[in-house]
Amino acid sequence: MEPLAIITFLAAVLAATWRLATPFIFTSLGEVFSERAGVLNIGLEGVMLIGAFTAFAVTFFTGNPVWGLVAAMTGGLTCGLLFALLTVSLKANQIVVGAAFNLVGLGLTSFLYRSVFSGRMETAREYHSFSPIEIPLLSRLPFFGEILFRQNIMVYATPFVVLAGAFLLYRTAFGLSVRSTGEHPRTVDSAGLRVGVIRYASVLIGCALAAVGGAYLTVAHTNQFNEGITSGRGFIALAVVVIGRWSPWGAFFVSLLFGFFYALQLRLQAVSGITIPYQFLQALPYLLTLVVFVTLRKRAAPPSALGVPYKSS
Amino acid sequence: MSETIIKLENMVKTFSGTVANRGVSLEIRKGEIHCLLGENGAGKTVLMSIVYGLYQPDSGRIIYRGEPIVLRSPKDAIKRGIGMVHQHFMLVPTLTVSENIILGQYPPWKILRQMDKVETRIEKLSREFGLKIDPKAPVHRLSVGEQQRVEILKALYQGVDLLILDEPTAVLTPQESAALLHFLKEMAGRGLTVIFITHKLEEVMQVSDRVTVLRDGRKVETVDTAEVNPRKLANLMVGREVLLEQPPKTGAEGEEVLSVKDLSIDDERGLPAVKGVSFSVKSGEIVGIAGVSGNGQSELALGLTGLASIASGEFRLCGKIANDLTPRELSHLGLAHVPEDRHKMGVVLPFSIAENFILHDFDSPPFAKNGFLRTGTITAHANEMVGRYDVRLSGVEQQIAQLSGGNQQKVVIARELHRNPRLLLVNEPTRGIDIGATEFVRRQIAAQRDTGSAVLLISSDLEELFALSDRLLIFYEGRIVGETPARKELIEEIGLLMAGKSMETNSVTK
Amino acid sequence: SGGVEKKTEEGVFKVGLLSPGPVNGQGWTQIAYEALLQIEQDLGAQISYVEVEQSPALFERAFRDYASQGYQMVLGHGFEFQDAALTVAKDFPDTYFFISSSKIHEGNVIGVDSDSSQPFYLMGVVAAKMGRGAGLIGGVEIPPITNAFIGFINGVRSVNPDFPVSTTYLGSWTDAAAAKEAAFSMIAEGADFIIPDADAAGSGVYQALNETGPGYWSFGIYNDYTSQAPSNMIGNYFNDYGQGLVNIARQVRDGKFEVKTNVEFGLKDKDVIWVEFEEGRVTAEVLEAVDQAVADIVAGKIDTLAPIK
Amino acid sequence: MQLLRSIGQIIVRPTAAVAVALLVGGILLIFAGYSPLTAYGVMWKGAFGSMNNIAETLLKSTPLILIGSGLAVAFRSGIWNIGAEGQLYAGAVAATLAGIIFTGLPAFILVPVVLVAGALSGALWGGLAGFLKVRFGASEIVTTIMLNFLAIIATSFLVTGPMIEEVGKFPQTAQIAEAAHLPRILVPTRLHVGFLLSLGVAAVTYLLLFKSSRGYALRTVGISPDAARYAGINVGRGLLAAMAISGGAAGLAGAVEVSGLTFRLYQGISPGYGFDGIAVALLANNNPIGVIFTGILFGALRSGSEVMQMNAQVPSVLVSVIQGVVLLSAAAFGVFKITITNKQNEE
Ligand SMILES: Nc1ncnc2c1ncn2[C@@H]1O[C@H](COP(=O)(O)OP(=O)(O)OP(=O)(O)O)[C@@H](O)[C@H]1O
Ligand SMILES: Nc1ncnc2c1ncn2[C@@H]1O[C@H](COP(=O)(O)OP(=O)(O)OP(=O)(O)O)[C@@H](O)[C@H]1O
Ligand SMILES: [Mg+2]
Ligand SMILES: [Mg+2]
Repeated sequence: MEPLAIITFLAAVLAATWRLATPFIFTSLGEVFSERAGVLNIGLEGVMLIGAFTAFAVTFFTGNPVWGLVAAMTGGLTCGLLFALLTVSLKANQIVVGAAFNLVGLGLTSFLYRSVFSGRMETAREYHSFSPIEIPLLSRLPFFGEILFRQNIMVYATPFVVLAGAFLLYRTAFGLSVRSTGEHPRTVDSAGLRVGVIRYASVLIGCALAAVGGAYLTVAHTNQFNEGITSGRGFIALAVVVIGRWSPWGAFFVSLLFGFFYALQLRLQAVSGITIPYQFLQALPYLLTLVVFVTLRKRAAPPSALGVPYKSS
Repeated sequence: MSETIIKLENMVKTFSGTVANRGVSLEIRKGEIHCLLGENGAGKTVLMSIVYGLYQPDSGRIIYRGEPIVLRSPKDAIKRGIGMVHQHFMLVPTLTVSENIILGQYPPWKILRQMDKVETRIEKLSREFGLKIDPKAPVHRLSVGEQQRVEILKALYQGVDLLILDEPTAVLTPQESAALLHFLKEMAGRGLTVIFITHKLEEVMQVSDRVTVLRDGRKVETVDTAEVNPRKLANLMVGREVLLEQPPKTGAEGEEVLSVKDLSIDDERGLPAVKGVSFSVKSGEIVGIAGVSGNGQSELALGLTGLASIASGEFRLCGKIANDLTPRELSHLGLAHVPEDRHKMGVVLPFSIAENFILHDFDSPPFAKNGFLRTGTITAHANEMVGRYDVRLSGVEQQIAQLSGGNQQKVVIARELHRNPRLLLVNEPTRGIDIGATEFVRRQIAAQRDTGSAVLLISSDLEELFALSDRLLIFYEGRIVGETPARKELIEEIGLLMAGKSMETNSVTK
Repeated sequence: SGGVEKKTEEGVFKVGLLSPGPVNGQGWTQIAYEALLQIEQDLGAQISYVEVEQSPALFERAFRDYASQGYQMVLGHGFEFQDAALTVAKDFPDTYFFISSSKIHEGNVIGVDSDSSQPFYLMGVVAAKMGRGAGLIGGVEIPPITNAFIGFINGVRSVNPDFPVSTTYLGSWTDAAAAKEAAFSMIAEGADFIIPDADAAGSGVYQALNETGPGYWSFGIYNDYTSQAPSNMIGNYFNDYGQGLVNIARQVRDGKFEVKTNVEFGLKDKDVIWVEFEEGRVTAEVLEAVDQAVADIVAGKIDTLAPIK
Repeated sequence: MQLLRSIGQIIVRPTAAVAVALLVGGILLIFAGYSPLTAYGVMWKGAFGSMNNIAETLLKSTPLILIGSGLAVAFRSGIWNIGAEGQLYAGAVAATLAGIIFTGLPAFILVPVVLVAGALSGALWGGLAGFLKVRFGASEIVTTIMLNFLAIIATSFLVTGPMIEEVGKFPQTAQIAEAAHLPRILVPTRLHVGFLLSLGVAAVTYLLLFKSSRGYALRTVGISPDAARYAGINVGRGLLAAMAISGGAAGLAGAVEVSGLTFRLYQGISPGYGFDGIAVALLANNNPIGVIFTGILFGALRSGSEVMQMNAQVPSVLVSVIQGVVLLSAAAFGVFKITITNKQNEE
């Protein structure tokens, strides 16, 4: 390809990268908080589904995606409350509860989708979602225009949300206590802070953001709900957190990395006359992410108390 | 200055089953240094944890500065100027000193923009009290002594009037301990009140104004230090006569069991920790390794037991080059190892006591037969051992986690000695355990020596080294900086060597 | 949907459906479900369906359960049900087992195939006449999809052998977001005709076109999807599988159904498969070409499934 | 003794959990306008109502018990294998290959060959994640998740490409040899020896974990790697073994599905057994004997729910909710003791 072609090719792929990465960014950022406080939530897939469904349902009835988003967060917070109640207060095994959330998330959303929308199948898919906002002039810029200035509001939001997250985690007393809780809860306890409260807060943040990540799929990236529409994104987000070394920006860039590989495979399939079996292209994101992860030079250790319920006397 | 700052009235605290405190009453005077003595499990830590608001008492009143108070959490205690330095440090290793110090000091929404302000204030404090520390350093990089300084600074930063220290000297050099005790005296002079938990009687004698002795959850007595001596205190604690000195060594030294040549070992971060040391241990002798913890002793122990790889040099066990042998092969060669941290290595906390006894031999007869565990034999063995080593427990099926540290240590000692090793490597065998247990453990080690084993004893407790060793090697920054006979009179030189004061390797002899 | 289990008295005409996925998913699984409902309406049959997920291990049992409950007609909606049907059919000679998109014809196991390659051929013709390039977005690579795409390409080639056509498989029937991005990728690759065959995920494609604006075209698949991208729909390919099955079911109910061969719906069955164009979206010339193609296909002059070289 | 205790523990609490779950499910049913009693009645009949239904229930339990037993070993050894689904696929592929290639062989040879092939390839696929952890310290949670996606995509490639059947050209492999089919044990039902095999595997893994010295070593590794090293146990080998064993069990499950039920390989041959298996193992508190019961419980819920959908038209997705709530309430009742990481909570 000659330079110009390459540039436009890249521009399109990178624009898609950002859109595809967005659900991972929200979800993994939330999980960073939860895990930094020592709570591992492998139920992200389920929480995302619940977020996706509530956002869809509310937007469908109110016709306003903003309400959908609010509803998704509420749904996420409810999940978080339940998750924290079980894993923090009742000290239940976090993997168990996470696994359960995945089951319930899929079952509940599918069941409700049918009970509530089975009649309205056709219409159910027609409501307004967040549509791309073209920033005047800027969006006309060559190369950058398409990537940076022709996205929907939730995509634009990601860097700012991550920035806020990083600030909260590294620059506030709350963040300090979160980071301490995941490493050495007893210390937090003896410093007069309430380990339980901090973990509740972090889990709530985690689930709320996961729900937003799911909602993005139904009220921003597309405007419909399908059973299991998250298609495993919750699990990828889980991996993203580890590869991103439990840091907000790490999660941000690893999400983009995965999004890039995914966009690339879709784009390569779209090139007419390509003969390699499409499954090879499909495998690309997972394979490359795995390779990147395994060959990482520096790999941070997980928070020492990750997954360990805290029993104070 | 006999005004009372805090008064405890029949404090009672029970944990599922175990009664930790059965109605303890105690008065602490403003500006005094008050020692708490007692065996493991006597209830010292729990009692103080209550004063610090970590635990809520089942019954009993706390009267602070004349008015009864309720401490729902350490926050309440800190607000009132009560600070505590815990036995197991309460520091977040991944955070910096200053982050650790301000943890919990500000409301959640507080923005920590001006860390530098905090840091200057900490520097000011550390200068004022002579507690040298770099506020920016991450805690996991600090030596144990430094970490303790951080703990104390934390209390000072919060502004304490009553400072509780739980076994603070268990991990310090004589110099560090001396410095700490001196510091405490000075602070007491300035009106700070100190409650000081320890197992070391001479410290009590040195520093305290009064002593309270606890025995299984009850107060035995509070006495003016001036009116007692160590033996008296020991009897109060244990409730019987204790021999503080070891019986003289019997039996002669034999052939070389362990010989170490130019041995170098790296720590887990890959930095050199042991730098070309050479020495040997003969059968029938106890060689003590003295040094501030963190000068390569731990790595030496790991290296000699096959748990860390040898960077260069070699060591022979019973004449066989052992550099690349696995822990298993080494123990078959006759090595037994009492590790430094029993909770991390020595025992498997969720396992039963019986299961812990077979940690090395779980797959060899008599405990295993063609691949299967023989529960009967295992239980029988455990019962015999706990009997012989007088481990206090309710049953060998009980989780070892529920035993006191002292009793956990007895299990480890029993397990290792039972192997009747050619070389016995013991690392901090009595750290944090009480006199009764200590006496017992030391006897066992000496006895093992007398039956002809070679013993390498690593300890940061000079008393212990003097009590047990035949000769001492002093470690400083991974090197042996001196060899001395194990005689108390030499404590000055030894202390200096441990602190790296005199660099040239010299043999002190008289 | 009433939750009460209907009594199974004698003489009730009972029809069961094995659905390979959520019955409310768009496209493939939905047409079978709607067919079932239509049979209930038109013939007053007692109907029942079961979603057997993508788990062939369960098919045999489902067939057996229906048959042993005296269902006269059971539809396995997908070629993958064939094995199981053949195994069970032996034991239940009185039950007809219909298998969607299969060409089987063995005793009481009959393949029912609606040949999508024919309508897709027509779309190919239109695309090649009107557009610059075409993109096909499939859910998973299975015969119903691949055949449809072969038909499309044959249609294209019949007009312009060099007309670029690219194909993308999502590996999912539900991931609308991926479908949408796939569509964007194709647009970026220069395609202006983008046609999904990916069930629920498919409408992601319509959204992509809707956002991109006029000048990019698609067809509704199996149903009318004009509303999802009003300015981009050239037309809709309707597949009234229900009507087709009703016709069969009526014969079965009246005992008039005798098996000559497997059932294959095509453009010849005008009440089952047809294509409608939106007003004024295609020129008379194109319409003419399409009608010609229809005539030739029905007359068997064109093999829409001719192997692509 | 320990066996009795564990069985008791396994039966009582989960029963209560199931009750709660059915209650929640019932509320949903009412909300959606179904009659819970009818629905559950049908569900019960569907699971246990007849010899055939019981057989079908056990058929569904079989892969769950196999996978659950394996995962119990992994989880007890402190390695979080989320990849049973992928390992099942790996097993199914290898088993199918064996069943297609070695057609000549007599049943008493071919059947074992097929099963071993499945177990081996599952063990390798799982072992890969174990290797990556031991060699590179790569978290198994990440690697097994990725390997799941890869195994499923690879299968899709094989059945649409190299391994696609000759006739029909449907994306599925040819049928495996008659001689590779597992013998049925309850004719006319489809119940096959795979079920007995799963019981056997559960028993063996139980003995391995709690009665053998190898199991002692694995459990030590799971609780405290440091103590394990000190005890002369090779931690790396332990983790590898644990991953290989759990992967092998999952692979065996794949082989059993192919040689017992489907007789060929399709895309999506598993409806998520690998993930249900995690729940099954955890619900049994990682005790293989308990896994037998929890496996049958989950199998019954699944097979009952299909009949419920068939005869009461209740969407079978409801079963996921019920299964999930079973886990949640079990968790709430404090069934689960072990913590996730190797670390103990410092005193
Ligand atoms: N969190 C706890 N849960 C249950 N029992 C406890 C707990 N903490 C202490 N105990 C029990 O209370 C008793 C007193 O413990 P405490 O820590 O006060 O002893 P101690 O005097 O500090 O011993 P040491 O000298 O070893 O520190 C012990 O028998 C111990 O088993
Ligand atoms: N949750 C608990 N259940 C039972 N006993 C406990 C618990 N927590 C602490 N203990 C016991 O309380 C006693 C005092 O605790 P502490 O931490 O002082 O241990 P220790 O006896 O001093 O030994 P070490 O100093 O090595 O920890 C110990 O015996 C410890 O085992
Ligand atoms: Mg204590
Ligand atoms: Mg202690």
